[in-house]
Amino acid sequence: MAQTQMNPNKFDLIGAKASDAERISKPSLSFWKDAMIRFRKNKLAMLGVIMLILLSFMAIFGQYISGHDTAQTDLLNTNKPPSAEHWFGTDDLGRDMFARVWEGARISIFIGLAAALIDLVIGVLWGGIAGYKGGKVDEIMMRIADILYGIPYLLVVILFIVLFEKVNLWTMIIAMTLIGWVNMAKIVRGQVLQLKTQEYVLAAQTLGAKTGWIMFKHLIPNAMGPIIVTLTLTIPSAIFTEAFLSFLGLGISPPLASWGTMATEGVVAMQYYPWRLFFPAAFICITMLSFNVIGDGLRDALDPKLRK
Amino acid sequence: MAKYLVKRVLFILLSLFMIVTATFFIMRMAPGSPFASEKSLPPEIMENFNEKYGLNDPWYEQYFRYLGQVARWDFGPSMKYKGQTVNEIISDGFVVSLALGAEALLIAIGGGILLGVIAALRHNRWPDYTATIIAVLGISVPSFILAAALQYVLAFKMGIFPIARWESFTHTILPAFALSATPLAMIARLTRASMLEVMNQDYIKTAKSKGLSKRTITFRHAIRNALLPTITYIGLLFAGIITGSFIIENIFAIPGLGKQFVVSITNRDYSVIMGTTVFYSVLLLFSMLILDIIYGFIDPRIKLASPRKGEA
Amino acid sequence: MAETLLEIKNLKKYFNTGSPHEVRAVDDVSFSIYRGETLGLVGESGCGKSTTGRTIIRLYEATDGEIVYNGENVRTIKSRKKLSEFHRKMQMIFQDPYASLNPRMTVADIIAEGIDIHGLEKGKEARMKRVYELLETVGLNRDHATRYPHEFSGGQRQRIGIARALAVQPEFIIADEPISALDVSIQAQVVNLMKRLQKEKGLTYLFIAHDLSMVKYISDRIGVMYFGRLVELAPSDELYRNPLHPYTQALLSAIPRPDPETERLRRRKVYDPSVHGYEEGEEVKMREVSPGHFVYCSEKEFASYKRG
Amino acid sequence: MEKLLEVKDLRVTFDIYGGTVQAVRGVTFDVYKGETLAIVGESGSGKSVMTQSLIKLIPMPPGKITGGQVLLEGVDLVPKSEKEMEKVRGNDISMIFQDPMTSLNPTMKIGRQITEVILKHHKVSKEEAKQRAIHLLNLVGIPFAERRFDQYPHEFSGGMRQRAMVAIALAANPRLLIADEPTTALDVTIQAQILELMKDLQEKTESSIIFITHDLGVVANVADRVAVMYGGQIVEIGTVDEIFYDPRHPYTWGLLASMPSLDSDDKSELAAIPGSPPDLTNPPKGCAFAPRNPYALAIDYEEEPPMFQISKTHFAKTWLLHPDAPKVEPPEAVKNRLRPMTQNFDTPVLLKEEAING
Amino acid sequence: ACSGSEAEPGDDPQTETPDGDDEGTTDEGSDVAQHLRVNIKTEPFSLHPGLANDTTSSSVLAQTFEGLTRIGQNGEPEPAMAETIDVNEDSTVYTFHLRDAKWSNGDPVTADDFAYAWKWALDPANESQYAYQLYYIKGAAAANDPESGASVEDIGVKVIDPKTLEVTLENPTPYFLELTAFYTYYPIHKATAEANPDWHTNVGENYISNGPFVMTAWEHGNQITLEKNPGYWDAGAVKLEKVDMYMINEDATELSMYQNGEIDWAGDPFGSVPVDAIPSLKDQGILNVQPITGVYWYKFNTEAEPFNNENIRKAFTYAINRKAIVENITLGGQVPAMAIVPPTMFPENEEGYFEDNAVDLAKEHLQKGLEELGLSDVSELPEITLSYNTDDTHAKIAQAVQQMWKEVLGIEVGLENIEWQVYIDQLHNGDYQIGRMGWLGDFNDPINFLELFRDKEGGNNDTNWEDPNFKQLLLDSATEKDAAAREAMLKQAEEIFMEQLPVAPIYFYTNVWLQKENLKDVVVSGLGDVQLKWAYFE
Ligand SMILES: Nc1ncnc2c1ncn2[C@@H]1O[C@H](COP(=O)(O)OP(=O)(O)OP(=O)(O)O)[C@@H](O)[C@H]1O
Ligand SMILES: Nc1ncnc2c1ncn2[C@@H]1O[C@H](COP(=O)(O)OP(=O)(O)OP(=O)(O)O)[C@@H](O)[C@H]1O
Ligand SMILES: [Mg+2]
Ligand SMILES: [Mg+2]
Repeated sequence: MAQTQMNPNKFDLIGAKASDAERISKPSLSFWKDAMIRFRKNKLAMLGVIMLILLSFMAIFGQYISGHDTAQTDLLNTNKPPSAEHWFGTDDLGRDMFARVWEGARISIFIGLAAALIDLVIGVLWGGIAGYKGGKVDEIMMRIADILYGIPYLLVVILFIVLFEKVNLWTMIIAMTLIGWVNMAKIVRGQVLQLKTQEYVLAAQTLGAKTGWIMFKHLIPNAMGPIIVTLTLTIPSAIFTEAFLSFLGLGISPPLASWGTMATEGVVAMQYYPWRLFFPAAFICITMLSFNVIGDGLRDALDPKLRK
Repeated sequence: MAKYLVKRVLFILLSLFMIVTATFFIMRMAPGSPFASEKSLPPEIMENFNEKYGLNDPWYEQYFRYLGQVARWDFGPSMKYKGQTVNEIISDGFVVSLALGAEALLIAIGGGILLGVIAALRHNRWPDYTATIIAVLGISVPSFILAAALQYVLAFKMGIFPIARWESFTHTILPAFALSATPLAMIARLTRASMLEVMNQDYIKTAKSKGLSKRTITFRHAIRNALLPTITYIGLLFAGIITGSFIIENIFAIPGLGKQFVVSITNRDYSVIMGTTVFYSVLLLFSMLILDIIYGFIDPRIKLASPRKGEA
Repeated sequence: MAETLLEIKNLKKYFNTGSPHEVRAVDDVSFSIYRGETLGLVGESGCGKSTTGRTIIRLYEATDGEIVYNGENVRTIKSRKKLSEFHRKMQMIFQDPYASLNPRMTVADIIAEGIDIHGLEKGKEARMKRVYELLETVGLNRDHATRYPHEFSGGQRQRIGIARALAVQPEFIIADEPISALDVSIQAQVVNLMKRLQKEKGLTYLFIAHDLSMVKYISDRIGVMYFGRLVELAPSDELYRNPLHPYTQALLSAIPRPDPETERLRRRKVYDPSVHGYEEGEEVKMREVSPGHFVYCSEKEFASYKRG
Repeated sequence: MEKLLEVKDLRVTFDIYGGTVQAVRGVTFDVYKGETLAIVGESGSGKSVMTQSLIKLIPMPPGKITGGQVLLEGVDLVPKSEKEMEKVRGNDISMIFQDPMTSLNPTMKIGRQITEVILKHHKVSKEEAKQRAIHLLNLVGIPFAERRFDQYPHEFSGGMRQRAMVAIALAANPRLLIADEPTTALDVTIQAQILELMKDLQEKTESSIIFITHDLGVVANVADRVAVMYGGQIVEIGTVDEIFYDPRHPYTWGLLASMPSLDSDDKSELAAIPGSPPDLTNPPKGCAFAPRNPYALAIDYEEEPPMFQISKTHFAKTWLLHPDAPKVEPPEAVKNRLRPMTQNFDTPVLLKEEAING
Repeated sequence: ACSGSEAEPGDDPQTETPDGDDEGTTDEGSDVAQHLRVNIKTEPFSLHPGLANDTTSSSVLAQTFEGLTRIGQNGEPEPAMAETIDVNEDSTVYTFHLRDAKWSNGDPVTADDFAYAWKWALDPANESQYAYQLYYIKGAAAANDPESGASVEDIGVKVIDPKTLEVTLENPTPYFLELTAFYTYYPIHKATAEANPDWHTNVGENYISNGPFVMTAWEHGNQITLEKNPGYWDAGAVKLEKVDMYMINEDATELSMYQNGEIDWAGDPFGSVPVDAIPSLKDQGILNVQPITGVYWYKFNTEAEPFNNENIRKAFTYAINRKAIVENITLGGQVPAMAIVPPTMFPENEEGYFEDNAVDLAKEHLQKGLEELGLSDVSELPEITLSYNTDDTHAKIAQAVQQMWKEVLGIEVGLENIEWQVYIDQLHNGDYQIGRMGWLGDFNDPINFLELFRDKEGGNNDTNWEDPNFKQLLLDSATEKDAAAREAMLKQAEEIFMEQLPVAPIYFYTNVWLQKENLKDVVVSGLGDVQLKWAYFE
């Protein structure tokens, strides 16, 4: 290859191209952009996102689409199979299942989101402070968390639901988050323990940064991956717990209906009016599935080990 | 080691004390009475009950008496089931739940690890996708729907299994399977993730460079290390799978502790509720302890003397 | 010599005090650093070099001893203002170019961290101007300000770390193995930069490393640590020409030279702590063998060192 | 000398998001029996990938050997199946990795980690294997080997772990030992011990060693021959003296010049190599080193330089050796090193790709 | 007593002579296994007759024990442990002459065993929840009250000799012989019980009973097994060899098991049939429906706004379309209730006191009511909540009714479901506005339904409603000996009640069940309890 005719000025000494030496040719990629790119490659997770977007859209607008009121009973049209009039059929009070499924979506997803958010706030603060402060503070805070961890989760939820005379959305959410946050706190603490010895945290300390600065600038942003993953898994677990409580008869009051209460009623009717189980159950599954695959996808996308 | 155990047990006792206290006061505050009945009872009869269960004493007396009872591992009589003690109810129910739980646990652990390992070894090939789909489905289908569906299809329509009840081994198959679905899926996912991680470790490269076969590497080097995170989950699962069996026990009419607990809640049978809560907590706390000890055996790096190190 | 900038007196840092795992990471170490000089600190891994540095900059609370900076005992500073000033005067450059930059922050934010914490520049523009200046000082260009650490090579990252330290206009910098993790070819970039900065800004360095050739090149004086103690302290040429402490000798003899012929001839000495044969009650301390050359020794050894 | 290993035009790529990393871009060299070949080069230049692909240890996918041959005593390893490779690994060629902390299985006793290699490749009883392992542990200088045999890696110090790694690598008497930065994580004193140990063992077992490092001091200490890698290619290869006393490639110059000398008190500025390593997803046209090369010629930006032979054993891949190239002075620090090499050809000879290292 | 939740007692009494089905011996040779499997849903609270207080316990005890009387196949009480019964002039003293019956351990059943059992239940130390079932006996109420200082020894029960028991009542009680068939009145084997206070907690040699069956297995929470009692005095009439009682909580599971042949009976009164299954079962023509003496109603708290207003109550009551509810929601052949005493007692109540779904009337009354309250519009009404205890059917009815009220009256009513044990408390404390409840007759007499509302403070009134005329009529009826006159008085009382409507009746209960075709002669009384004494498989 070198045997092409030699143009003498080809051998001029021109030296390093200084400007090239420090050039970065690739486009700038923030951590999040980079993670997004990797996330988007995960087809299953993207499918989950699309499903969730659809579900959220339907949760907001779905109940108005069919033109039936969610609470409108029609005793002459009970338990009708899906038809042009009632796309998902009717329930045992003749209500339009389509409208109700989306009303249920609203409630179930709301419970999931609210529980997850509360877990997030308490868990991140608790775990963050314990992990960062270390020593006695950590000891005490984590002992408290350990004690809560020592109580079976469902038991506590049930006990607290029982404590409130009336079950509504909020009592249910409170019961779920009462010890639900411990998990988040543990994860955040573990992360913070690792992160706080990182040299960039030390660097901030030598710059005289205060605790709050370090927490919000360094620790929490870097723990965000596991936090988000935990979050995406908390949501389906809250939806699941709600369904479970409904099954035990501790669910929210009619005429409000969540997917959990509808599926619970549906289970009984399964043999005779399968659509009453099928729709809520299918949407529970799809939602859980979506959150789970998104969680997995995020875990992969956010995992620094897979980077570079 | 001995010192560590003493420390852990002391902490368990402290936790229990808190749990007992919390439960006690929650139950004090909870509305509804176990004696309330449709026919309102003459006040004198209500009075008898309150007297008998000491509900008229000042709260602190009741509280300390209860602490004493728990210390003696005697949860007193059931408030609803005349003549049965809470201890009897718990032990009757627990035997059944334990059997069911153990069976489900075996299925979950065996199946989950198998699935997880296969998925990891065939990463991004069809066995991986299949295993992943099974795992995701297992997590996505609520157990009561799964249980009802299994019951309907396999027992009712096809008649392969009995529909419900706790009699022979065939009666246990469906509930154990339904109960194990979620944990199985979780274990499969965990195992897969940690297998993948372990397979990327330097020491696996070392093992490969020794010329070991893929099988040897997987079984001798990878699985043991990959199981460490799974074991943490299994420890929590042990107590969880028993509490999680409320629904399964209900659907399959199995006289286990989970069902007892739910019944006691609806009955407001306070002594049973408290007893069961304490019992479950003991179970969970000790299973976490045992887990840590097992962990110490499997992972030689973990010295039991420093309990906080192991977690993250 | 010039004025003393920093004086360390009997500094001790023990970890896990009171537990069976007590580690005496730094055990009764005393030395001074003069304004404008570079003091090198060498020793094998785990001998307490980093701990010394971190204790001086107050990342660790000293167990005992005094750290006198500019005539003021740093350990007793209480006033916020003083503390903040201290944090600006003394800065640190870290070992791991991958761990010392927060992966979720842009280079501009990393460099400006000290500026933000201390509110040194008013307004966005002034801040960015300063960032650009700093980037140029360390040989990077403006375009890099919006990029993320993972887009840089190790040497570039290390220079970003230096820029961050420079942002608060420190007078004293502790460099904890700033080049150990870098390629040979890149090490020179960083060392040259540090030397240049020292000249331009009159900086004082505590340069920690275990690569003795680099330490010798950059330092005016060198201290050798062994198991938490300073065993020898001397001007750098003196130390290489005339190592007295047997550990220093062993250390020097173990370094492979990039010269095949020397290597073929080099004989390694092995340090055996029992050669000292210290007797019960014998006072072992730092003694000045020749002007500026201190050795940790007993009276007897002192005598023989002086002779030899 | 007899050739043990011949590597011919080896090419390795990794498929990653956004492109293909050309980690090894046509590497050719030989390893003779009983010699130590050191490979130096900066981080990311492909040292590990190249050596690991010799026994196909790179993860495949995403890695792929896209071309070339690896002849072990004339037998090409590239087309071999995984199963067949099992017989080669550990037995013919074994490997020591950089980080002794992570290269040992934390949950398996040291002894077993050694005996499993022996049992895999030799027909011996467990007891014999154990005796052999203990012997090896003694050999690599681990005291109380019997007791250590039953300990776990975490009970070993870093230096001891690296010794254990050496013992594992030597367990099956391999003919070629690849040591990938075996001492980078260690202290100089321990490094010196490990280096002495390896030289010692090499003498006893007459095996060949490929020694990867970026510490030129270590190279000077252990190597018989040295290969310098840059950007996935070998840019210069020769005997240790040739590389240290008569380097020809500007990158080698840069390396040698950037280190201060311990033995001189010269405090003038170091000759740093400016800039950062090339991006191998997008290898530059021409010479990969050109953008950082103060001696770059115009053609360096256009055309990849060919290999020139300077002596029977010395090769360099730079246009500077072309007869038309201007004569340039190496940096001061390098000039001080230069010595006349008696075996050198009169003028560098341009080589056809395949013929390197005849 | 009661209303369809967990905790319901069943009970009754009566008299009769053994009759018609003594022919039993004929089918002895048939090869059908006389083995009945039923579902009793839950663990019985207690199998001590003095402690039991629920239908589940009753379904077991009714087979294993026997009182002085037993409700016969025709629904009337017939002599059982008693061979003959003498009643005095004013129906206040009953003398029971026991037959030669044996306990399951062979000991004879004596008058002492009855006296012991009753006194045991009344002894406050024993905390019998149903001791009040014995309050008809002279001095019983006082004896049960620890404050009164009265002794159980002083009650009107006298053991004349081992075979003769004399019982003196507080008031003439026309239905007393129905009561003596109720489980609180069962005898207890005195010697064993005294020696062994825990005799009743488990199966075994201490669990001694005197009924047609003996309990041979009791796995708590799982299953109870009964076997024919060979020593039973009327053993010839008993054909079932074995009865397995399973405890399966889920209706759907119960039904599936029935359909799969794993049990022989599904639904009331042991278990229940899932409502969703009813239409299909009806279509298959295998559903059995039988009215029972019970009524489902919504109680108004007549002291809480706005239900202190009679017209408002009327408006809410009339606006309900009961037919729609029973035909589309409950589905079990229930009868719309426009009265409170079930038609099994007052047949004319099938019609009731007003028209079902009287929309216009409801609106009229609403208008009137609003005026009386000084409100111009329904929007000015206070917030109204309908409470019910957690249960699918209750929830459905509540939602349907909510909708009806909204449509007819234009009033938005909130719903609130509360768990039974809490709900009951709240209702008894008057802590509600509209509350679902129901009542199942304790014995076969209208008084049982009317009496509830006699006193404002009456434990089961809950509505805080009281009316002097109503009260007087009930008091008078207690001493009225002429049955027809008494009935007229009660009828009149009901009229008063229905005029003021402190409750809105919804429907009269039915029992709905499936049973194996070849299962015969399971006797379910109008009160809803069940006897297997005569049951057999063909
Ligand atoms: N936070 C800590 N807790 C407990 N021990 C510590 C801690 N930090 C350091 N040590 C111990 O103190 C000793 C000195 O550690 P240090 O990091 O100062 O060594 P070093 O000389 O910097 O070593 P290296 O060259 O590896 O960086 C070591 O034995 C180390 O294990
Ligand atoms: N699994 C992989 N996937 C993608 N790219 C890889 C992979 N392994 C190595 N590479 C790339 O191959 C190139 C060569 O890497 P290699 O590890 O061989 O460098 P090295 O010379 O050993 O460096 P060091 O001195 O840091 O060990 C690098 O650009 C690296 O990013
Ligand atoms: Mg250090
Ligand atoms: Mg490498």
